[in-house]
Amino acid sequence: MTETAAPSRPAMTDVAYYPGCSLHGTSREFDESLRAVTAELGIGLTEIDDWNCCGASSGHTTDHLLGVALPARNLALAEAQGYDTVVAPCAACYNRLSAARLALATEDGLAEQMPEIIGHRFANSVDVHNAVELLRDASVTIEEKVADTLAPNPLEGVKLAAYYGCLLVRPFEVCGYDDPEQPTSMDEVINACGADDVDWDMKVECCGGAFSVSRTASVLRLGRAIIENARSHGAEAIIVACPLCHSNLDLRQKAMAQRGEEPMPILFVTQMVGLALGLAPVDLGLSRHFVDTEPLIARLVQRAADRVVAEKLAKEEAAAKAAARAEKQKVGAAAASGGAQGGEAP
Amino acid sequence: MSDATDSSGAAADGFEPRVTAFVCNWCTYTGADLAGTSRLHMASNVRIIRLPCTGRIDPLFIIKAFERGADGVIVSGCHPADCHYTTGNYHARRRFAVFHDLMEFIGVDPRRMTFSWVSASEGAKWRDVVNEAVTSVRELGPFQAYRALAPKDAGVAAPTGPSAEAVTQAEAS
Amino acid sequence: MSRVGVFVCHCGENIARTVDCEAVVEALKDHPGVAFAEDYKYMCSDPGQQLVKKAIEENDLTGVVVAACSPHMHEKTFRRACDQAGLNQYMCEMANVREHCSWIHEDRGEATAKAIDITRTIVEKVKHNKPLESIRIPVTKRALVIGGGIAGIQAALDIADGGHEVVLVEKEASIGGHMSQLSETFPTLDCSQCILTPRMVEAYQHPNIKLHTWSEVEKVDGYIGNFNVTIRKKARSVNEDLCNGCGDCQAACPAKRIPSEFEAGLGKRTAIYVPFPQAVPNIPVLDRQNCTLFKGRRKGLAKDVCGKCQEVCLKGAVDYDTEDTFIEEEIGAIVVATGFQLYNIGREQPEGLKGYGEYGYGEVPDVIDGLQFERLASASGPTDGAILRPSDGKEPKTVVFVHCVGSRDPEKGISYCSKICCMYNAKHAMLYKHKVHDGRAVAFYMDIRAGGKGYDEFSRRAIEEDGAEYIRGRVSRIFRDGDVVKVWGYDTLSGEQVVIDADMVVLATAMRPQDGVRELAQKLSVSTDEHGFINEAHPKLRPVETNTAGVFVAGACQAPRDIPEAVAMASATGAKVMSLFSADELEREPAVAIVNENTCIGCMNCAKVCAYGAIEQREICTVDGHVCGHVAYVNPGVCQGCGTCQAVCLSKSVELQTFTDEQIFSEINALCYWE
Amino acid sequence: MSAPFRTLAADILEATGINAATCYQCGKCSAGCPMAFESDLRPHTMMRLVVQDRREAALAEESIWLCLTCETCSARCPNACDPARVIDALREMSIEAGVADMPRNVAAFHRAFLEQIRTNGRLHEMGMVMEYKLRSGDLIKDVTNAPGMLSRGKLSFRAERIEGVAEIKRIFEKCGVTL
Repeated sequence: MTETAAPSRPAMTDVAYYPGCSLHGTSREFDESLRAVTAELGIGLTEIDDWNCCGASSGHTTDHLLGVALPARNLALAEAQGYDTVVAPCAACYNRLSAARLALATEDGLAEQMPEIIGHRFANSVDVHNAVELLRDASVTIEEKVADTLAPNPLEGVKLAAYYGCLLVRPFEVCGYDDPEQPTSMDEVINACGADDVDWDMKVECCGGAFSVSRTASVLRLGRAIIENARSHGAEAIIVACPLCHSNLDLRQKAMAQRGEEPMPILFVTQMVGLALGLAPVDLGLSRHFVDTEPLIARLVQRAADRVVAEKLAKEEAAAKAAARAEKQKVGAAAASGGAQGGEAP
Repeated sequence: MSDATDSSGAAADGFEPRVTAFVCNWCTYTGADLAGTSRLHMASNVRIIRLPCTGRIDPLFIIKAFERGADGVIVSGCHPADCHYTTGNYHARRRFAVFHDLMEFIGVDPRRMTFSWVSASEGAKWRDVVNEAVTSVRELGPFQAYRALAPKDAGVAAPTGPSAEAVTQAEAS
Repeated sequence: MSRVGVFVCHCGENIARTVDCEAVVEALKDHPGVAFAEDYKYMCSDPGQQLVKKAIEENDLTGVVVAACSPHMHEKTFRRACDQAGLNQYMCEMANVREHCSWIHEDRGEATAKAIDITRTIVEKVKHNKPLESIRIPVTKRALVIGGGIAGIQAALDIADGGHEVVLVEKEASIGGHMSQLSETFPTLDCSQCILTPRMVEAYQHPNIKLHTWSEVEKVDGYIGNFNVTIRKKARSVNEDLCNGCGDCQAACPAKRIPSEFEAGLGKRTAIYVPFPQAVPNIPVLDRQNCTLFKGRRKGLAKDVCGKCQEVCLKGAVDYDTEDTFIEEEIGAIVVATGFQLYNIGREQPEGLKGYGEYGYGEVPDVIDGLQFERLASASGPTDGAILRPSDGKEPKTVVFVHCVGSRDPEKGISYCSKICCMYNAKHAMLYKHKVHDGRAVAFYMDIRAGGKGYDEFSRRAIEEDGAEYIRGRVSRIFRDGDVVKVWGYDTLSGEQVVIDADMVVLATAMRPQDGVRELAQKLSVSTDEHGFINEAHPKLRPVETNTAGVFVAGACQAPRDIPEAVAMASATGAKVMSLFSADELEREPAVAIVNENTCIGCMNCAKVCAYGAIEQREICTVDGHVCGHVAYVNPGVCQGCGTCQAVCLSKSVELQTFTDEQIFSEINALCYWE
Repeated sequence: MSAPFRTLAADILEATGINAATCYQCGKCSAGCPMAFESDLRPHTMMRLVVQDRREAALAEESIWLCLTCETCSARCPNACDPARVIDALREMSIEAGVADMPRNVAAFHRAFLEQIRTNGRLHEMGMVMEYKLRSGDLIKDVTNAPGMLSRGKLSFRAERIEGVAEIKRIFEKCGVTL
C-alpha cells in the first residue's frame, strides 16, 4: 500500500533534531507532541548534541554576521554528528538556519570565514526542514495510521485553519518549500488527519512575532485580526507551527478577546496529528495552553462518538432494507416464472 | 603568459606597434566613421580591414596578420543582439572564445588581441579601444615570434591565401 | 595583369590638411599593378568624376580605387561613374582616408603614412575583385497578412486598395480581433463596433482580398518577392459556400454552456457557433472539443449521439467529416499582425512568468481583467451593458481598478510598460461612473502614462469631472472576505495605508504576445525579443520592417500598441509593400555567397550558422542521373551576405563575393610586413 | 564602516548587494506592512531615504526598530529591492554609528536576548524576561502571565547552559558584537 500510494517525496526516517530554545521552554508542548508523533510515525529524531540558540530574531536584526554564525555552528554540529538533514520545528529557527544556509552558499567569502568564527569544520552540507514539511512528506503514512487507529478519529470533518505566518514561507528564496502567498502544505497535513482545511485570508499575515514582549500592543492588534478572520470562516481551531505565533495567539488571546467571544484554541500542527493518531492530549502537552483546549477536545470526541453510533444505525437500517428487497425479488421472480407467456420480468 | 620567443616584452625605443583591426561594416566601421566626423583624435597605428560581419572573420585572418608581422590585432563588431545579420556576432563570439585559448598555444600573447563590441553610435568608444590596444601592444613590444615564418619575399607582393605554416598552426588546434 | 587607377581626393582641405595627397600619389604610382594615379581637389564633383571616367577610358583600367571618404558616403557615386565609363561597377572600391585618417590624426607624417597604407591595401583588394552583375529577382505582387485584427485589416485594405491581391489569414472564426470585444474606445469614447464593423465588411467584400478565417500559416518557404506559403484551413465542419448564416444550427445545438471566448468567459456559447453577431464572415464553426456528437465519437460510440445542427440546416452546409485542408499561395511580401493576449494572474504560467498569489491567483470571482470589463460595459455584452459583478449579478457600488498588474513587475517576469492600461483604466472608471452614478471608482496607479493626442486631458477628465479616486500606490493584497473583495493598498502621496472593501476589482493585466508567435517567427526567420514580441529591423528608422527582407510587422505583436498606433503601423507596412511591388524585379548587390560544388563536402556547417535559412542541401547526380552525394546551395535571393558560412566552411568551398578570402588575405599582406 | 565620502546607497549596496535605485516607490511594500499603521516611516520611505542619501535621518529613525522582519515587503516587491534586508542593514549601521535611537524597550529586548545567548549559549526565557525588565524598566507588564507560565511548566528558573559556551562567546567577539 505504502509502496503504491507513496508520494514522490519519501518520508524521512532518521534525522537530526534542532529543537531550539522555545521548544525547551515556553513551547515545550511543541517538542513533546513532535516527539510523540514522530515516534508513532516511525521517524527517528536525534537531538543535535550541544546545539546553541540560532539567535532569532535579535541575532540577524542586530548583526548580519552573527545572524549567520550562530546557526552555522548548529549546522556544523549536525554535520559532525553525521546527519544530512536537520528538522527545526520552530519556524523562526527553521527560517534562520535556512537563511544562514543560503547566505553561506551565495555570499562570497562568507563560508570561508566560518570555521575561524565558529571553531568547527563546516561544509554547509545539511538540508534544513520544518515540522510541516516533515509531516507533509509523511502524510500518506499519517492517513494510513489514522485509518488503522481503533478509536474514532476526533478530527473527522473538523474545520481547522492552517496559519503559516511569516517565517515558514518567507522569503521564498530561503524557504521555498511551499507557495509564499497561497501555501498548502499544512492544509495537506490537516486533510491527512481527516479534518477539513478552511479557505481563509490570513494564512501568511504576520502576528507580531518577536514583539510579543516588547510591543504587546502591536501583537494584540495583529493577532486579533487573524483570529477574527479564522473565526469568520468557521474555523474551530487554528493550527500553527511556530512558537512565536503560538504564544502570541494563545498567551495574548485573553487580552485580544472581547466580551462574549468563544476563545479560539491554538494547536501546534504536531498536536493535531497526535490527536488524529489517538494519542492522549496530556502527552501532547495540550494542557499547557492558556486557551483551554479541553472543551474543544471533549466536543470533538463526543461528536466522533455520536458519528460512530449514527453510522452503526445507518448500517443496520441499510442491511434491513437490503433484506426486504431481496425478499421482494424472490417473490417477483417466482411470479414471473409461473406467469403467462410474455409476462414481463420485474 | 607572453610570446613564445624572448625577443618580445621589453619595448624597443620609439617602437610604434602595427595593429590590424578586423571590423564589421555595420557597427564598428560606421562607429569609426563617426569618430572621424566627430574629429576624435586617436593613435594612428591601427589599420582597418572592413568585413561585412564579424561572423565573416576566419581565425586564419588573425594568425595571418601576426605571421605577416602585425604586433597586435583588434576584432570588433556589433554588440550582442544588435548584429545587422541577426546572429553573426554570436557565432564570432563563440569562435573567438575558442580562439583566445588557441593563441597561447600558437605562441601569441593573448594581450596582443583585443575583442570588443563597438556600435555605430560609439565613436568615442572606438577611440578608446584603439588607444588602449595600441598602448598595451606598445608595452608588449614588437612581435617577433613569427619572423622566421615570414615568406622570403617579405613585402607587399601578396601571396594568396594563408601560408602553409599558418594553416598547420591552426589545424594543430 | 590588373591595371588599377588610384584617385586621391583632397576633399577641399578636409583630407589635404593632414594628408600629403601628392605624396600618396607618388607612393602609389609605382605600386605593382597600378597603371594610373592622380589627386584632385573634389573627386566627387562632376569634373572629378569626369577625371575618373577619362582615366578609365584612356588607360583601359581594370580597377579603380578612390582614396577619399567612407564608402558609406560616396561608393555608389564612383561605382556609377565607373559603370558609365564601361568598367564593371564592382571593380571600384573606396579607400577611407578621411573619416579613418585625416580627421582623426594631427601629425601630417603619420597621417600620410597611414593614408598610403590604406590606399595600398584597397589596391591589393581591387586587384582580386571580379566583375559582378547585380542580382535581379522577380516579384510576386501578392501580399500575405497574418492576423485579422484591426492592424491586419488595415494593412490588407491599404494594399488591396493599392491594386494588389492580399491573402488575409485569421486563426479565429471571425476577423475583428480584440478591438471587436471593446465597448468604447479612448480618448473619444466612440463605440468600437461602430467604427470597426464597416472595416471588417469592407475587407470581406474587397475584390482584391482573399480571406481565410479559422486558418493558420503552416509553412513559409522562399524569400522576398518569392515566398511560398502553406495555409492550414482548420476543419470548420461548415461549408462556407453553402452556409447563408441563418443561425438555425446555433439555435438547435444542445451544448449551450460553453464559456464564450469572445465574452472573455463571462458569457456562454454553443458548440456550433458564430463568435459574435457582427462576425465576419457570418459563418459558424463547429467546436469539436465541446460538440456532443464528437465527444461521442471520441468515446467510440457506434452511432452518433447528436446531429441536430445538420438536421436543421436547410442548405445542408453542416458536414461532420471535413478535415483540415492545406492551400499553397505564391506571395511577394508578408505582414505579421498577430496582435496580443492578456497576461492572466493564475497559478499556471508559461515559462518565465509568475502568477499573483497575493491577488488570489484569479480564483476570486469578482476580480476580473480589463477585457472582461469591456464585455460588461459593452451594449452587446452578456449584461447588455449593465455593470453587474460575476459572482451574484449585483451592481457593484465600489469598483477598484488596479494598474500595472504584471506590467512593470520584473519579479513576475514582465519588465515593460503595457502602455495602454493607464488610458483604458481611465476609460473604465468613466464608463462605470456614467452607468452607476452613486458608485465609487478607485484606481491604484504607479504613474499615469497618458502620452498621446488628447490622452492626458482624457485621464484628467476621469478624475476631475467623473470623480474617479486615483490613489498612487501598488496594491499589496486582494482577497475575498465574505461579500466584499478586500483591497490592501497604500497612498504614497498622503503616506497612509488604504483598505477598501470593494464589490468588484478590475485588474489592468499586462499585454503579452500571442501564443505561438515564436513558432511563427521561426517559420518566417524573424527574431523575437525575450518576451516574444517580434523585433523590428531598426527601432528608429525601420520600425515596421524585420530583419528578413520582405517580412513586415504591424500592431501589438511588435510591442504593446493602442489602436491608433496599430493602424498607423499597418498603413506603414502597406506603403512598404506597395513600394516593394512597384517594380517587377528587385535589384540586389551581388554580395552573396556561392558554393563551389566541386570541393563542397556537404557537411552543411554553413547551413547551421545561416541566420536566414538561405542555404539548403542539394543532391548532385552522375551523368546517368543517380544521386552521388550532397552539396550546399546558397539561395542568392535569401542570402544577405554576412559571410558567416564562409568562416565555418571546412573545405573552403563557400565564398562571399566582394569579400573573398583571396581579397582579404591580400589586404592583410599589404598591411602587415616585416621592415 | 561607512567612510564620510561614501553615500548611504553605496554602503547599502556593499552590505546587502541591493541597489536602492531599483526601488520605483510603488508602495506595494508599505501597503502590506503590518507595522505601517504604527511607524512613521514605511518600507518604501526607507528606500527613499537611502536613495536621497539622508544617512542621519535614516539611522536615527525609530521606525527601523519597529520592523517585524516578517518579510512581507520583500516577498511582494515587484523589483526585488528587498526592503527588509535594507532595514536590517540600516539597524546594523545605526548601532555601529552609535546613533541608535531605538525605542528603549525594543533595544532592551534585543540586548537581553543576545546577552542570554552569550552567557548560556541558549535562551533562558525567565532570565531573558528578567534581564529585559531591568533594561527596559517596564516591570508591571506580563507579571500577570509569569505565574501561568510557571504553572504550565513553560518557564523554568534554571537556565540551560551548553558545553560549548566558550565557542559562543568567541563567535560574539569575532562578529564584533558587544552588548
